[in-house]
Amino acid sequence: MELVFEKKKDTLFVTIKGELDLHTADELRYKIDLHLNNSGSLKNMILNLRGIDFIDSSGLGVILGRYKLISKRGGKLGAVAVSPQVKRIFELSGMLKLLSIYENTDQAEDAFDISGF
Amino acid sequence: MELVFEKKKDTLFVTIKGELDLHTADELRYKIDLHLNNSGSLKNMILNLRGIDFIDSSGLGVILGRYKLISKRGGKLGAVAVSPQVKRIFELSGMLKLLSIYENTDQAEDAFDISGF
Amino acid sequence: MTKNKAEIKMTSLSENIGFARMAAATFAAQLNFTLAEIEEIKVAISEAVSNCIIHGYENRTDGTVVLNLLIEDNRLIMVVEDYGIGINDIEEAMQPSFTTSEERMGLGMVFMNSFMNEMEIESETGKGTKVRMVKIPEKQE
Amino acid sequence: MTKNKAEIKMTSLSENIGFARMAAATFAAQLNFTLAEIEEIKVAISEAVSNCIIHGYENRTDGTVVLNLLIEDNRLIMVVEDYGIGINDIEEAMQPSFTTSEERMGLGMVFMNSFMNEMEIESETGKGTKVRMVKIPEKQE
Ligand SMILES: Nc1ncnc2c1ncn2[C@@H]1O[C@H](COP(=O)(O)OP(=O)(O)O)[C@@H](O)[C@H]1O
Ligand SMILES: Nc1ncnc2c1ncn2[C@@H]1O[C@H](COP(=O)(O)OP(=O)(O)O)[C@@H](O)[C@H]1O
Repeated sequence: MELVFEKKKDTLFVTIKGELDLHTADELRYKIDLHLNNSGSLKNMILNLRGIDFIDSSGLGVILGRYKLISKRGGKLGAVAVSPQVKRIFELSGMLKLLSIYENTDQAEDAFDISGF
Repeated sequence: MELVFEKKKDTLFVTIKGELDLHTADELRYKIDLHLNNSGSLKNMILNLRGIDFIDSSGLGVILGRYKLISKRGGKLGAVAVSPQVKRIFELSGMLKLLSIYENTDQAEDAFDISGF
Repeated sequence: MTKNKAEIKMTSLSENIGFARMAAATFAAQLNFTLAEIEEIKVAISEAVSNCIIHGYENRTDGTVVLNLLIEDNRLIMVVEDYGIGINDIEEAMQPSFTTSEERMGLGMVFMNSFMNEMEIESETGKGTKVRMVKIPEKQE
Repeated sequence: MTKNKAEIKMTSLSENIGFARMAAATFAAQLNFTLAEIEEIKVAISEAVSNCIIHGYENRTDGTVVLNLLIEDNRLIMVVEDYGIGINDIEEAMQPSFTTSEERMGLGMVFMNSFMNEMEIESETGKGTKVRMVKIPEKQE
């Protein structure tokens, strides 16, 4: 799994590449939380999932957990480039109601009001 | 494994895609021989190996066998788009001395004197 | 392809979840599954093997997870087994969102059930757990 | 990754050669192998499993091929075993271009030997054959 983090205004961008399962879940949880904890001003999170080859309930658990942290800060969660596979997993789990899905980063930035940063 | 055959003058072009091992060897042997047997005028053969994901000694055996058939007709064998992996297998087996390797189809056609057909 | 069988015994390490997934997907590719169906198989195997490791062996890394793959009559049969703590109440465990781990969501069994044509569990407390799943290609050859 | 183990028992069908290759490559990927080294591992496994099927079981499809994969001390140890006809004279069988099949080239053992750091064969006539191979990543972590 490869992770790239980027901050724009009050939003944390996380680009995830690789397979998201029990084996990689801890690392993802730890690294996102590190960013959230280090910066109390971060409210929202946008996940770029273009590079996700696989996700199961362990990976989903990490995303749901982060959603809860962000909700507590009054923020919202977005996801970009969600494949049909991942979307189905989101659907079955009810995650689809908790996050907004965008075609591309530009659309997400518009929706999160951080374009141009 | 996917095979595409094409005749140009006295040369049979074979484009091979996929994995070439014991499981696919019989099919490759059978289908090449069908073309060679159906057309006595075919003398040379050029293998396009760009799509080869894997080859082992069973796959190599088929190529060597076809080389022998073609040599009997006074023809020669060429190979296009040989990856470093495949080249190493050719080298270790001595096949490299039996065939000529070309960067691309154009070069092979020039060498086999069939350009423009 | 009439009949084929592979049995994989592996250490209860999380590294092997991806290995099990790839093995199941490669074996399954002998049948006429679509890419989407192969993805479903990968999720089901991932959930089953993860459960053996997290729940069955409570994250101990000295256990053995057994994955049996069988192709018969154009069906893929997958059996995932551990010799761990077992499940007390299988019906309860199968309930969506039931979990005994605080950080988990209780979705593993839901995914296995949704993605497979058949799924059944056998378990004995203190002996271990066996999940049997069947997947049939939707497009018949 | 200190220690990990997987044992795969499969039917002696040529479909399973690709399966064994993929399984070995996926398991090996836990070590720091280069892509070229992974390709070498695939060739070695392909040759060993093919030999079990063609020679050990003389193409019978009711045999079992066992592939043992072990990671220990940053080394990959692979053992491929059949319970087929066995080899009378191992030294002879190891000779480049020695083969007992007319259409074959006797290169399988050459490739295994060239691509692995260690390779050894045990065999008993009528009992079966066991090939043990070791591959060490060239770039140490
Ligand atoms: N192999 C197993 N061994 C022991 N208990 C298990 C096993 N698989 C599942 N369980 C039990 O069933 C519960 C539900 O499993 P599951 O639906 O996969 O959700 P989760 O893994 O998120 O808890 C688990 O929390 C656990 O108590
Ligand atoms: N698993 C095996 N069981 C029985 N005989 C074997 C086995 N592996 C190899 N041999 C013998 O060793 C010979 C050389 O093997 P190899 O170098 O792989 O070449 P090839 O497979 O082309 O014959 C084979 O022809 C066969 O006689």
